[in-house]
Amino acid sequence: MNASRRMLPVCCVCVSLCACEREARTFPAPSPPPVPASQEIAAPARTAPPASGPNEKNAYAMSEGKRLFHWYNCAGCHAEGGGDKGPALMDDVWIYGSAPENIYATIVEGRPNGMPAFAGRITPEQTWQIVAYVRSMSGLVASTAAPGRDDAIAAHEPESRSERKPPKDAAPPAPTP
Amino acid sequence: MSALLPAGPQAAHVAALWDVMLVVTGIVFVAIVAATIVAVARARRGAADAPSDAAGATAGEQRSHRIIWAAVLASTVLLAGLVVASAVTDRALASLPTDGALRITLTAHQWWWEATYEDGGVHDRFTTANELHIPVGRPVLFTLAASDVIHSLWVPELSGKKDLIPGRVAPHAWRADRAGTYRGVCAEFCGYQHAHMALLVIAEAPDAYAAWAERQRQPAAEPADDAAKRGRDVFLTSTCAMCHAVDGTTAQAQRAPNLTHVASRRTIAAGTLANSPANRAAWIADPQAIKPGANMPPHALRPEDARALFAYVDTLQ
Amino acid sequence: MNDALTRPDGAARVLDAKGLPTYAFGNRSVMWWGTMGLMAIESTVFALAIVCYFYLWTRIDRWPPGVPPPALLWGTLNTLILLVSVWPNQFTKHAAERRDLRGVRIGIVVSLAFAAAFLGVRVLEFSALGCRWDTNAYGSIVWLLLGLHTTHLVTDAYDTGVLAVLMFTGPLEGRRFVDVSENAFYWNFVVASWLPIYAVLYLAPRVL
Amino acid sequence: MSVATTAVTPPSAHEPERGHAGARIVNALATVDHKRIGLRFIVTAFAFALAGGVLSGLVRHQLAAPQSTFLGPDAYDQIFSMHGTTMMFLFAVPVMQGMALYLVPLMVGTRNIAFPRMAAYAYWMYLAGGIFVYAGLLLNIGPDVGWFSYVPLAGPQYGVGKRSDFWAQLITFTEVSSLLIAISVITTAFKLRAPGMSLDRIPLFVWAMLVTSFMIVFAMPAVMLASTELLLDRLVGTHFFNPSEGGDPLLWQHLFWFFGHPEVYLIFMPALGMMSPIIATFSRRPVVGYPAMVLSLIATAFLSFALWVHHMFATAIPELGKTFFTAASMMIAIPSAVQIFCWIATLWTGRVRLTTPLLFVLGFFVILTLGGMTGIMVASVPLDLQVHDTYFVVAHLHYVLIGGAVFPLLGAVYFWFPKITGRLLSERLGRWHFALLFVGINVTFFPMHQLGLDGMPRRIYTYAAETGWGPLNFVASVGDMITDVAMLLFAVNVVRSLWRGAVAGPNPWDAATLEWAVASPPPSPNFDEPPIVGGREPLWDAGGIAGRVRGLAHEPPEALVTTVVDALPDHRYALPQPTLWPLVSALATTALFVGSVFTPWAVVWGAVPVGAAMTRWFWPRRWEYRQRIAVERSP
Repeated sequence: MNASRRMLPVCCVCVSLCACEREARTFPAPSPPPVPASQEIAAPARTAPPASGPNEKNAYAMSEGKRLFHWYNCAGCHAEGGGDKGPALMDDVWIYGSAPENIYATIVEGRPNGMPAFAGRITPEQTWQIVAYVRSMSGLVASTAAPGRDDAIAAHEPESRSERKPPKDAAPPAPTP
Repeated sequence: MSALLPAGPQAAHVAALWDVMLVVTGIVFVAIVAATIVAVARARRGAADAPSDAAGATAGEQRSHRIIWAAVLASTVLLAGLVVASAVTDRALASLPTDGALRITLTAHQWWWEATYEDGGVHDRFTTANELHIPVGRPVLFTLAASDVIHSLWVPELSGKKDLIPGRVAPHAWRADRAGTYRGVCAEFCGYQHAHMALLVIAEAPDAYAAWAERQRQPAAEPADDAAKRGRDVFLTSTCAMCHAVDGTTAQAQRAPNLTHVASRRTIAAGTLANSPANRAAWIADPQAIKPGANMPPHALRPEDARALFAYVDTLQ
Repeated sequence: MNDALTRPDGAARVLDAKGLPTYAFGNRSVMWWGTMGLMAIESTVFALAIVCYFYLWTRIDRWPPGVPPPALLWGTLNTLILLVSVWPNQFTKHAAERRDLRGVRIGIVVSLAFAAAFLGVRVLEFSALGCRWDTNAYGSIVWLLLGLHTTHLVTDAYDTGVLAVLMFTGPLEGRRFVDVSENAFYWNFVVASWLPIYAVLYLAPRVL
Repeated sequence: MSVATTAVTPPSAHEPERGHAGARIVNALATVDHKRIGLRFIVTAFAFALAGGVLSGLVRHQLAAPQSTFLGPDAYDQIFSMHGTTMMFLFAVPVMQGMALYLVPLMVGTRNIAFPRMAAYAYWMYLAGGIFVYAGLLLNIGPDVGWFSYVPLAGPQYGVGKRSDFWAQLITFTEVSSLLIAISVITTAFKLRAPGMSLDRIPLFVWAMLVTSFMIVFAMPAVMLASTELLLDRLVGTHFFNPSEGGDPLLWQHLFWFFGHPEVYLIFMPALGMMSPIIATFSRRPVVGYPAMVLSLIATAFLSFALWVHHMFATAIPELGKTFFTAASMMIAIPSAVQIFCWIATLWTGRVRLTTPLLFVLGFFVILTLGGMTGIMVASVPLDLQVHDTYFVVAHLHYVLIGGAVFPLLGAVYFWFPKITGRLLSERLGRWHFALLFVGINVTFFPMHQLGLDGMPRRIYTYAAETGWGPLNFVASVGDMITDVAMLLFAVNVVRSLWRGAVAGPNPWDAATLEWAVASPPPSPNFDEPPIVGGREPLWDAGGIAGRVRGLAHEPPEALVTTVVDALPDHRYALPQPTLWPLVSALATTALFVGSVFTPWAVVWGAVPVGAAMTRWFWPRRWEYRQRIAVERSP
């Protein structure tokens, strides 16, 4: 009996922990300017990617990430994740790695063959939110926190329903001359 | 801001109906409360153990029944009258003449209003946000749509509210007969900043409206001094251009309010702050402090870039 | 009528309940009213779901949108099975009211067989709907209607199964026969409630 | 679950004996006595009302002054949504059903509710639902889109996280509970009445609860269907409310309000049922126009299903349709008017004794009538377009709900407290409670009419100073504090009277209905020898109690089943015995509901333990079977 008496508070704490993480609404505070003064304006900011944001389990962050994915027209090249000019994001093939830091670097610094650098154009918090959403497209995040369907034409199953696709890191294609 | 100080025919009809309703229901309320008080006051005080005359005098019973029937009949007649009054007001509201109306497509977003004026030809169209100038005496015909959740347009002095529902387009018409600034609100709970989603309607003389509209149609003026020029470059190369549009520049994103003439508006952030350089700077620096949950992130600019940006925004008259 | 209970001389009357039976069939029994309550609730749910179906129909000009109407084969076959299943069901009901245990046992086993049949066909029905629940609003309401009725088929089959086991093994008393009779009454409701759903799902898109 | 399998030796039908603590707990968990379950409903509902009151205190504190930073938007949204959800689903309906569970069997002269085990299951489901949603609130998963949770804000795209799922699942919990109680009350009122209690001798409280139960049976399914569709939209990607794929956000509003308006009437109806016995008792005469009262209840019930679109006047619905609903919304005032006139006539021609229950009834006459007047105003389409979703409507709904339901309920608590506990509540504290509450309610909610007309929309977490809404909001917040003091007085009165209240005999008020014919608190099988009823006021009429029914066994406890119209004796019905299985089934169902919020497969796998528990609940036990077979007589 005492085993279950100890178990009860433990599982209450872990339930509340994961619930708190999933449900927290953190509205971004102004962050200090990352770029030293001497740099001229438009140069892409060489920023060391901070540790992965807590977004993997946070529903609000991924929901914002999904909104920004459409607001910043990522769908223009990646479609709804199925891929178009840009590579597919909901499959298991990752050209530059599937870890949050890799995706963060891809967004901030851009990639050859057309991926623009969004440094300075998307704030770090928003970038982490987009990273979390991109990972949720292939089921790499907690499904209870992943976003549901959109009030839009259903392009694919909601992210919360997509099963986990273990990422295969393929070699990056040779840059075209 | 009161539904009882109408500045247009629509609100006036309803204010008239309100007076009728207030009088009729007031009389009925006083009558019922008075009847209750008198009934309790005059009824013979029953001692605790007084035996109950269950049978009750039949004569008195008949009289009670007749009085009750009379009262019910009176209530029914009054209610029928109120239904007629309501229907008459409804008809009056529906018969607002809308020929020569000013057409505006109003789209509600999470937590601001986008207005596209379709007054005249296609090239006369212009888009503004959170502030409507309308000519006095000329009807305004809205086409209401919502881009995300359900909102509700309500300017008490001008007209009753109308919901903006995603997936539907609803017509709505009113007319301002008195010049003035009328504050409207979103009346349907729509998320974190439902409280700060106001709308300013400025009814002014037709020529003043025409001048304003003409100014709105012009693209943004070329910034004069170099601080403003540098500010424009900052605007175009940082987070601002990802969502905002300024006509006459390459920034054409439609996700956030059109800023071509933002400095000329009376308020910013959907009626939350009075429009002044200081308020604009405070809002741009940290919008989440003023409207927590709004979709505008705080900027990550260096202080001198920020100052240049503020200087540029000041030129967007 | 109720004055018959008060004696003319007004003296306090004593009613000896010892002589009264301890169970009864049909709407005399309390169980009937409980079952009727559940049926009222479920028929309201079915009716409202059908109203949703037609409400969504008004929102779209071409119905069903982008998918063919459900294939007629399995739905119609299942309707026949359900209708025929009323026969063993009624047989069980009358046997129960006669408290004929052997008749009840035979009837209830045959009813279970029918239950297995229509549950099996129902699985095929789902596959022949021609759309998924998340294809569009039409797919959602079709799956909801069929799912709701299927839940009732499953619970009804399960109840009949439990009663069958009880009839063969459990302690038997009068009120158990009342339970069998009420279960048959509920079974008829499940069949009856399928008819409008069948008409809405299978016939309406073709006919209206 | 080792505890459950040990065969529970049945406590004697009378007071559970004072065994050691463990046995008493098991008896408490296994009880099927309608009085204990009813009392649990009432006490739990008042506990949730306290929680809802605390939440309303936070709301009023936040709105007391402009630009207050006491609460952010996220916290405020959860608090006002939980206030509404708690008061509507966790307080109003359950407390009325608790009163019905307690009083209806006593008033119709039978020994227990028709399906007592189902009532026990319903209580556990209600309790589990309340704990589930309040655990959510504490874990930051409280519903945050209002008590009617409009889509698409509550939809999968804008309703972030699991908050709207918790709200929708709470609906499933509370609706299952109230539907089952409704069926029990209907069956009791129709089939278990004392012999001689024909339809025209049923007490008005029982009529009110009967009509309320029918409204529940036909209204609640609408919200269950709506919340199921919302859960499916959010979890498995269906498109009921997705405008881009053929769905429609207005479908939610139609479904919800088709339930929503009958919901507020089925909260108001039991209060009408409580008013009649109080007025009759303290006017020393029966209520005038019994048939008119009963027909008004039935008319209100039918009309309440034809009004729901008056919540949607501001949406894009054809104008002609709205005018029909204006007419229907105004016509429903007539049956209520009939009842109010009959009550006033009763007071007029009776000998009035001003006790606390009657004071609360008089409070009803003032506050409900004012709420009814504003109700007639918002029934009119053009006027509603000006005041819909503003604080004018907040004032109207609080006047009608507090004046129409809470005042009669508090009057009923003062009236039946002696019957339930055997001790009278203090009259002095009662009068202070009434006076402070009457003032507090009016000071809190009357200014809101003006705020609404001044343009203050509903559900705003703050407002600017220049809107001019500050002073009246401050007055409302002060009124809320007065209300808190009043309810504190009520709590003191209840707690103090449990020990030091004057001992009340079987009939302290010399009332007329059968529950006053038994001791206070009533023994477990209510009536050793159920009465034969000879008149509409059994304890007042000369031949009121025309005889006794003997021969109903105690082991197993039996009730007399009578015919529906004339209550002629029909057969004996062995009442179900105490058992833990309803509790076990409720736990299994709770696991299924909570699991289905996180994964749809929980519905499939959760059904197995639920099916097993309910089969075990149904399966007859040897000692019960032996008892019943001994006394069995076939028809």
